Amino acid sequence: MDIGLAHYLTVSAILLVLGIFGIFLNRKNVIVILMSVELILLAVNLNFVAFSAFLNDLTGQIFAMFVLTVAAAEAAIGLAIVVIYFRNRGSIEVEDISTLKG
Amino acid sequence: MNAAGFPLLTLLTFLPLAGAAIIMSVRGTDEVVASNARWTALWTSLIVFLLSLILWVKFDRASSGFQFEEKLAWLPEFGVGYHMGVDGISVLFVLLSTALTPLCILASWESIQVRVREYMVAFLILETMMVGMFAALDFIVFYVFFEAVLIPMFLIIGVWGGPRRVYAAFKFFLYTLLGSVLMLLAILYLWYNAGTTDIPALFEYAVPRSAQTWIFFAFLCSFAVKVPMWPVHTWLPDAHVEAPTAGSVILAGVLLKMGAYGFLRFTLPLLPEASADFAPLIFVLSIVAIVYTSMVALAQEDMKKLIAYSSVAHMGIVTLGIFTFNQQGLSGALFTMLAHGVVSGALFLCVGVLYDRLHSREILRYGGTARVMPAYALVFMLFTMASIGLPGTANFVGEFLVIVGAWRINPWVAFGAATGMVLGACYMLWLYRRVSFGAITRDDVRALLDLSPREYAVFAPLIILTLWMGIYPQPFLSFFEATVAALVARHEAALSISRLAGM
Amino acid sequence: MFVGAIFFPLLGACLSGFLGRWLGDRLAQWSTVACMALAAVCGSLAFGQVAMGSHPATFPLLTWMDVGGLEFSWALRYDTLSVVMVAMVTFISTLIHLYSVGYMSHDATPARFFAYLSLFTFMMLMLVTADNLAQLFFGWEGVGLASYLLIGYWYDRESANRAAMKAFIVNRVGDVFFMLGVALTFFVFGSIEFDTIFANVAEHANDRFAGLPAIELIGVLLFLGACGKSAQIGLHTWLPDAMEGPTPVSALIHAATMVTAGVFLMARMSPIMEYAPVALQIVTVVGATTAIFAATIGCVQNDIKRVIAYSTCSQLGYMFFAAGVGAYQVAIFHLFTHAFFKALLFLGAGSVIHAMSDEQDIRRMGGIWTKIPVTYAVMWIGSLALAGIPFFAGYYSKDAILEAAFAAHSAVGIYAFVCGILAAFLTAFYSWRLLILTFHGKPRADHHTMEHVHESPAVMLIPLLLLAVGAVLTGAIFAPFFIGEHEHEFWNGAIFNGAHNHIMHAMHEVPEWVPLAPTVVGVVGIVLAYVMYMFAPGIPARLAATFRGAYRFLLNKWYFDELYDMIFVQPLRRLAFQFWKVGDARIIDGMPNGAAGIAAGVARGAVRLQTGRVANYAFTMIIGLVIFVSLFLIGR
Amino acid sequence: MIAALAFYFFAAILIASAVMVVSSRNPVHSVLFLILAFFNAAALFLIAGAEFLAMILVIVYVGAVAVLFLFVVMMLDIDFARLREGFQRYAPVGAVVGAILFLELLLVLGSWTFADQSAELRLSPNPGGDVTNAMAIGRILYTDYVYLFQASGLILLVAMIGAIVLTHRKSTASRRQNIGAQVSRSGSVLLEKVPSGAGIGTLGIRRPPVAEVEKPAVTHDAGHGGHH
Amino acid sequence: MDWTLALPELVLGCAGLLLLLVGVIPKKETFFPITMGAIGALLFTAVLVLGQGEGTALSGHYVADSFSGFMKVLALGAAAVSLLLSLDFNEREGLGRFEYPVLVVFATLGAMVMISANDLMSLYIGLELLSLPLYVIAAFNRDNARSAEAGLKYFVLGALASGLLLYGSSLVYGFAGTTNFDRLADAFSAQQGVSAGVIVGVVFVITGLAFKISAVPFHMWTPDVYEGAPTPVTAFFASAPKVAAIALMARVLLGPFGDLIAQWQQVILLISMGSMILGGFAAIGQTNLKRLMAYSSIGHVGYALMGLAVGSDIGLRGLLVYMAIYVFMNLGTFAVLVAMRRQGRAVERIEDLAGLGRTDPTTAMWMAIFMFSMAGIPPLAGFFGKLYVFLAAVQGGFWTLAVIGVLTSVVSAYYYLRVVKVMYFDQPVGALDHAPASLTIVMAGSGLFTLLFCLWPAPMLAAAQAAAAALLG
Repeated sequence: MDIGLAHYLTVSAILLVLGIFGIFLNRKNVIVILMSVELILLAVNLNFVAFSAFLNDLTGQIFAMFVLTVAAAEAAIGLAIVVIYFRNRGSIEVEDISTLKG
Repeated sequence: MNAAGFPLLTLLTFLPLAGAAIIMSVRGTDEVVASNARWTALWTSLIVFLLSLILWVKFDRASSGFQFEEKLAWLPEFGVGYHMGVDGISVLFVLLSTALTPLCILASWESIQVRVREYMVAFLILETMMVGMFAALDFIVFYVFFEAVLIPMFLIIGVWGGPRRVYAAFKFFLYTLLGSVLMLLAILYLWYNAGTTDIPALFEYAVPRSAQTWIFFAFLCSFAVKVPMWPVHTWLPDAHVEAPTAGSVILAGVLLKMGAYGFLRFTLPLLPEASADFAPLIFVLSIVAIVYTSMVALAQEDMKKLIAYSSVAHMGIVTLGIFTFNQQGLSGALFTMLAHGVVSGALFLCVGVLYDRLHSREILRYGGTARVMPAYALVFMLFTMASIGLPGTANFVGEFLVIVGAWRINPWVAFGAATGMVLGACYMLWLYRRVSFGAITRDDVRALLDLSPREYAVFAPLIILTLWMGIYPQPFLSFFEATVAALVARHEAALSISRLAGM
Repeated sequence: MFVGAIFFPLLGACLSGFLGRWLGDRLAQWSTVACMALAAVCGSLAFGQVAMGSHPATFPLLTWMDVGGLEFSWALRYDTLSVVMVAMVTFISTLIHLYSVGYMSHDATPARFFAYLSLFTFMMLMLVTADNLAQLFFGWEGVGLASYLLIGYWYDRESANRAAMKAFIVNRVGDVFFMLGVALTFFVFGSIEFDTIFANVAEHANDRFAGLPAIELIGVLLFLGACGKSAQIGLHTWLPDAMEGPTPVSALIHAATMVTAGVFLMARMSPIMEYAPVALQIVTVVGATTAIFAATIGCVQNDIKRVIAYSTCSQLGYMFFAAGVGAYQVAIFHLFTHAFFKALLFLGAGSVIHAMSDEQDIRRMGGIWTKIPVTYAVMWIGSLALAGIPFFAGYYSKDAILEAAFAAHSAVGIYAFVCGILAAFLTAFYSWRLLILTFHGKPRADHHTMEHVHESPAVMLIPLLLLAVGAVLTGAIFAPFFIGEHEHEFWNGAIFNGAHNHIMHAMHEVPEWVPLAPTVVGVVGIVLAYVMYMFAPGIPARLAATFRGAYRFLLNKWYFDELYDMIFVQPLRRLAFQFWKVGDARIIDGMPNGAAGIAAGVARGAVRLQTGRVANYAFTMIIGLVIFVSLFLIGR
Repeated sequence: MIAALAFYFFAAILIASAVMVVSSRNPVHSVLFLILAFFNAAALFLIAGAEFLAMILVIVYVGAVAVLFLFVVMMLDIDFARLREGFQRYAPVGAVVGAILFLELLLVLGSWTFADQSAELRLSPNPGGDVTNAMAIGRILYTDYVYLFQASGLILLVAMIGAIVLTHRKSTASRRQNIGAQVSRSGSVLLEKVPSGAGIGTLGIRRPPVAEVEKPAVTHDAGHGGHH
Repeated sequence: MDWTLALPELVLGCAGLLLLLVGVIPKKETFFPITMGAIGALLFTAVLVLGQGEGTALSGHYVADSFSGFMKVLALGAAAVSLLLSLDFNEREGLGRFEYPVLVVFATLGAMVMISANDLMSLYIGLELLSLPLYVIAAFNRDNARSAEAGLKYFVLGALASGLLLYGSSLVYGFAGTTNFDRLADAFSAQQGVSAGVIVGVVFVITGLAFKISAVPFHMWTPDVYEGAPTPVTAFFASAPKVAAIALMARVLLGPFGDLIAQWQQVILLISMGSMILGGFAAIGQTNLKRLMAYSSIGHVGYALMGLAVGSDIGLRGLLVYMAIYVFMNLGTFAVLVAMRRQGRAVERIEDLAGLGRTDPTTAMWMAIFMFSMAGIPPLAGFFGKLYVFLAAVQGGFWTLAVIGVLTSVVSAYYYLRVVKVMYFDQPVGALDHAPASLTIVMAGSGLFTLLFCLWPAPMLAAAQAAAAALLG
C-alpha cells in the first residue's frame, strides 16, 4: 500500500481536532491552550505540505513557512501577554481568567 | 417655479431650524438665555406662520394636483429626490402645524422654567419635522421626517415631562418606531419595484395584487400606531399624561394626524384593492376604538388621560371616515383631523392652565373652578362642547360628514360612529362637571386666578378657529374638495379595473 | 326684521355674557331684555307678514357645507310653521326675561343667567327657522347645550349638575338617532334641504333600505330623535330632574320651547311622515302612552315644579299623538296654547316658590292664597287652561286633539283617544290637587317662612298677567286660523297632509259626545280633587296605604331611573373600569410590557452565555463552526 | 513500503504525543510532548518531500518556540499539584463536537481529487529535477513572495516590539527626590513638653500637623475599577 | 516596477519603521510627537491611496482597485482618529509610550495589506500583521489586570480563529490547487461542481474573518476585550480592523468565491441574523458603556453583513456605506467615552453620564446624535446606512432577514435611548471633566458628519457604488 494524501489529511485532521479539544477542555493552564494552538498550526502545516507534495506545487510549502514564521511571532506575543497577566493576577489558571464577563 | 415664486415649502420647513440655530448660539446667564430663547422661538414660529399664510392665499383650490412643488436632485441614481409640494390633503396640515407651534411656544412661556433654550430648540426642530413631513412628496423624504419627529418629541416628553416621563417617552418612541420600521420595508419594496420613491410617480405604479396585502399590513403597522388605532393606542395616554402641556398639544394636534395622513396619502392611492379588502377590519377597529376608549375615558381620574382617550376615540372616527372611500367620509375624516387638532389641542391647553396653577391633573383635585375662573370656565366649556361635537363647532362638521359617509357604506358602521356622540358627551361633561362645577372645597382652588392676558392670546385664535370651522367650514372644505374627489375617482377606477381583471 | 328676530337674542346673549362684567348686572339684564323685546316685535311683525299675509320666504345667509353633493347653507326659512314658533318663542321668552329680572334679583350672577336665556332663545329660533336638517340639528343641539347650562345654572349644587348632565346625555341619545336619520335622508334623497326633500318624497316613497322601507325608517329615526328632546316615554327621565334649574328656565325650556322641538320636527317633516304610516302609528302609540304615563305620575308628586313638569310631559304626549294621527296643525296649535298656559303655571309656581323662600314641596305649603292673591289667580287660570275647561286656551287645542284621535278611526287612534280622555281626567285632578295643597288648608310651612310670604314684585307679575291673558284668549282667537276655517290659507302649505289624510276635515265631524267628554272628565277630576284634598284630607293617605304597591310605583316614576341605572349606567361604569384596568392596563399594555419583559429576559440569557471563560468562548466558536459545516454538508 | 511504515510510525507517535500535550497534568510535560510532536511532524514533512520545512520546524520551532514555552512555563512558578477538576465536565460534549468535526473533515477530505485545470492554476510548480527543495523555495521566496516576506518581517518586528513593550520594565523602583515638595512642606514637628504621668486620657491624642497629602500624579487602574 | 502600485503600503511601512527609530533614540518622552507623526503618516498614506492606480501587483499578491481605495481610506482615517483619541487618554493613564502609535501604524498597515489582499497568503499575513499589534495594545495597560485579561482572551481566541482560518486556507489550496484569488475565481467559474473541501475550507475562512468582525457566534471575545482594553484601544478595535476584516470578507466571498454564493450565503445569513439578534438583546442590561458598545458593534456588524448576504451590487454598496457611516458614528461615540472623566478618573458606566445634558450640553448633544444615529433614526446618518442594507435585503427578497433586521433595530433602539435618557432625563450626579480639544474636535467632526450626511449623501454613495462595481466587476 502506498501512502496517499488521505493519510496525511487524516493525521492533520486528528491533530486539528486534538488542538481544538485541548483548547476548550483545558481547565488548568493557559499555556496549554497556546500549545493546543500550536497543534492546530501543526495540523495546518501538515496539510499544506501534503497538498504541496501531491499538487507538486511549492506554494503550499511557502505558505507553511509563513505560517511557521507568524506562529513564532504569535507565540512570543502570547507568552508575553501570559507573563503580564501572571504578574497581575499571580495565576494563569484558565478558570481564573473570567473577571470580565456578562 | 411654484405659485409662491420662491421655494416656500422649503423655507417653511427649514426656517425653524434657523431659529433653533440662533437660539443655540445665545450665550449669557440663564435668565437672559431663557428670555431670548422664548422670544426668538416665538418670532421664528410667527414668521413661519405668516409665511405659511401664503399657502392659504395662493393655493389653487380648484386643482386636485400638487402645488408649490419644488424638486431637487438628492439621490438621482436611486430615483430619490428632494421633492416638496402640497395638495388639498396636506396643505391644511402644514398650516395647522405652523399655527399650533407659536401657540405652543406661548403656552410654554411660563410653565417651562428649566432648560428653556433646549425646549425651544426642540420645539422648532419639531416644527421643521412636522411641516416637512406634510410637505414631502418623496416617500423617503417623508419617512425621514416622519421618523425624525420622534427625536424632539422623545426629548420633550422625557426632559420636561411628569413623574413617569421615562416610561412614557420610551413607550412612545419604541411603539411608534416599531410600527414605522415595518413600513420602511414596504417603502423599500415599492422603491425597488417602482424604481422611484417620488410620490406622484409612485401613484402611476400599480402595486401587484399579491403584494398589496403585505404592504397594507406594513403601512397599517406604522400608521395605526401613529393614529393611534385600537389596540395599539396605549402609548398615547401615557405620552399625553407625561408630556408638558405644549407637547401634548402638538402630539394631539399634529402628530396623531400623521398616521391618518399616511393612510390618505399612501394607503388609499397605492393599495386600492387591499384598502377595500381590509376596510371592514378598519371599521371594526375604529368602532371598537370609539366605543372602547370612550368608555375607558369615562373611568379616568386624570384630566389629560381622559382627553387622550377621547383623542383615540376621535381618531377612530377619522380612520372610519377614511375607509369609507366616499367624498363625505374622506372630507369628514380630513375635517375631523383638523378640528381635532384645534380642539383637543385647546383642551390640553385648558388642562395646562389648571396644571400651571396647582400642578395637578387629578380631576378630583379641582371642582368649582367656574366660580373663581369664569372666563376659563367659558373657554373650557366651549372646547368641551366642541369635543362633544356640538353643531356650530369644528368637530361637528367632520363627524357629521363621516357619519353621512359611513351610512353609505353600512348603517351599522354609522351607528357605531354615532354612539361616540353619546359616550363623548358622557365623559366630557363628567370631566367638566367635576372640574368646573360643584362647590369649592379647597382653599387653593378658591385662590385660583383667572386667565392671564397671555393665556387669552393663546386661546383666542383657537376659539376663533373652532367657531369658524364650525359655522363656516366651507373655506376649509374647499381646500380638499377637488383633491378628495380625485382621490375617490382614482380609487373607484382602480377597483373597477381590478374587478374587471378578476372576472 | 326676519333676521333680527333671530339674531337679537344672540346679540343679547353676547352683550350679557361677554360684557356683563363691564356693563354691570342691571345694565346687562335690561339690555338683554331689550334685545328680546326687539326680537319679539320682529317676530310678531314676521308673524303678521308670513302667517297672516301668506308670504313665506327663505333668507340664505352662508354656505355651510358643500361636500360631494352634500350641500346646504345657513338659511332662515320663514313659513307659517316657523313663524308661528318664532312669534311664540320670542314673545314668551321676552316675558320670561322680564320675569327673571325680578326672580333672579337676589342671584349672584344674573348676567350669566340672562346670557344663557338669550342664547337658548337664539338656538330655539335657529331650530325653528332651519332650512335643512343640519341647521335644525344645530338648533336642536344648541337648545340642548343651553338647557344644560340653564339646568346646571346653580352649579354649586350637586343635584343641579347631575340633572344638567342627565338632560344633555339623554338628549344626546335621541340625537344619535336624529343624526342617523339625517344620514339616511341624505342617502335616500341626496340632500338634506327641506325643499329638495319635500319635492322628492313621492318619487322615493317606495325606496327600500336594507330591506326596510326607507321613508318609514327615516320617520322612525327622526321620531326617536324627537323623543329625546320632547321627553317621550323612555327618554323622558331628564325632564323632571331638569326642574333643578331656576324656575324661569323651567318655564321657558320645559314648557314653551325646547321640549316642543320634537313636535315641531314632526310637523316640519310632515311630508315625510305622511308617507310613513307605520312610523306615524308608532308616534301615536308612544305619544298616547306618554300622556297617560306622565299623568299618573303627576298625581302623586309632591314637588310643585315636578308636578307641572309631568303635566308638560303628558301634554307633549297629546301633541305627539295628534301628530301621529296626522293632525299636525292641531299638534302645533296645542303647542302654541300650551306654551302660554304652561309658562304661566311655571312662572306662577316660581312666584309661589319665591314667596315661600325657595320651598318647593307642596306638603309644606298651604294657606297662603290670601297672601298672594295675584299668583293664586293666575295659577287658577293656568290650571283651568291646562284642564281644558271650556273657553280657556287649552280647551280648544286639547279638544281638537281628542277629536282628531277619535276621528282617525284607527286602532291606534282609539287607543290614543282613550288614553287622552283618561289623561285629561288625571290632569284636572292633579292640577287641583296642586292648587289646593299649595294655597288652601292650614299652613304647613314653618312660622318663619310664613311670616315672609309676600306677593311678587311688579316685574314678575306683569308677565304673569300677560301670560294669563294669553292662556285665556289664545285658544279662542287663533283656533280658526290653526285648525278652523282659515286653516288652509293660514298654513299655506307649511304643513303637508297626504292625499289620503282627511283628518283636518274629519275631526270636525265627530259625534257630539266627543268634544264634551274632556270637559266632563275634567270637571270630574276637579271635583274629585276637591273631595280628596279639601273636604276629606284623610282619603289620599288611606288610598296610598291601601294601594301601597301602586303608590310606590307611581311615586318612583315607574322605576324608570332605577331601571336605567341598572341596565345602562352601572354596567357601563363597571365595564368602563374593567376596560381600563383589565383591557388597557393588563391586556393591551401587557403586550408591549410583556415584550419588554421578554426582551429583558432574553438579554439576561444572552448575557449569561458570556461567562467570561475563554474555554466557553472557544467552545462556542467551535460549535458555530461545526454547525455551519454540518449545515453545508447536510444541505448540499 | 518503508516509507509507509515510517509514516505510520511517526504519525502514531505524533498523535500520541499530541494527545499527551492536551491531557498531561504537568505543563512541563506538555511542552516536552509538544517538542516530540514537532519532531515527528518534521519526519512526516520529510516523507512528503519538504526537507527545508522539516528543518525549519525543528530549528525554529523546537529550538526557539518550544523552548520559549518551556521557559515561560518554568518561569511562572505554578502550582501543578491541583487536579483539573473541570476536565470531565465538558469532556463528553466536547468529545461529541470533536468527533462530529472529525467525521465531517474525513468525509470531505476523502473526496480529494486533482482539480481539473490544476496544472494551469498552479502558481509556483515544483521545478523538480535537480533543484533541491531548499533551492526551489529560495528562488521564489525572495522574488515572487518578497511582498509577503517583508510583511512577515514586519510581523516579527511587531512581535518583538510587543513582547518588549509588554514585559520590559524601566526600573522605576527607586524614588527620586522631589525637591519642590520638600521645600514647600508646610507642617513642622512641634516639640512639646508632656507632663509626666499624664496619659492619653488627660491629654488626648496628640498628632503632628497633617501635611497635605499629595495625590499620585498617575492613577493606574483607575478607570477600570468600576465593574465589580 | 509594479511595486509602485503598493506605494501607500510601502510608505506607511517605512513611516512606521522611522517612527520607531525616532521614538527609540531620544531619552525623553516621545509619545506626543510620535503620535502626531503617526497621524500624519496615516493621513498622508490616505492621500496616497486616493491617488493610487488600479491593478494587481507583486506577483498577484496585491490588488488595488476602487474597493480597496474606499476601504483603505476609511481604515486609515479611522486609525488616525483613534490615535487622536488616545493622545490625552494615554498620557493621563500612564500609557504614553511611543510604541503605541507605532503599533497602531503597523496594525493599520496590516489592515491595508488585508484590504489589498489578492491571495490567501497575503490575506493571512495581513490578518496577522493586524492582529499581533492588536493583541499587544489590548494588553497595553499592562499593570491593569483587566487590560491583561482582555489581551489574553483576545489573543487565545484570536490564535484559535487564525488557526481555523489557516486550516480553511489549506483546504481551499488543496482542493483548488491555488491560493491566488483570480485563479481561484477562474477555477470555480469553470468547474461544474465544486468539491466539498473547498466549501468547508470557505466555511473555515469565514470563521476566521467573522471572528475579527465579531460576528455571532464568533463574537464572544468582543464584550470582554472592549471592556478590558483601554478606551482608545477599544475605539481602534471597533473601527479600522472591522473595516479591514469586512472588506476582506467581502473581497474573498464575492471575488474568488463569488460563484459559490449559493453555498456560503446560508452561513452569512445565519451569522448576520445571529449578530443582529444578539446585538439587539444582549446590550439591554449592560451598565458599562464600553460593553454596551461592544454589543452594539456586534449588532451593527449583523446589519452590515446583511448587505453581504444578499451578494448583489446593491448589497455590497449598502455594506460599504454602512461601514463608512458606522465608523464615523463609532469614533464619535468613543470620543465621548474617552472624554468621560470625573475628577481625573476615567469612568465608563452609563450612570456616569447622568445629567450630562445639563452639565455639558455640547458633549451630550453629540452623544445623543450618535446614539440616535446608531439606533437608525432619520435624518441622521445611521438611518441611511440601514436604509441601504435593508434596500438590498428587500431587493434580494430576503424578507426574513429584513424583518429580523428592523425588529432588532427597534430592540436596540431601546438601549441607545437609555443612554440618551440617562444624559437628559436623569439628575446630574456631578459634572464630568472638561473634554480636551482633541476629543472635542473628533466629536464635533463625526457629529457634524452624522447630522449632515443626509444633505449631501451623493459623493459617498458614488464612491461606494464605484467600489462595489470594482469588486463585482
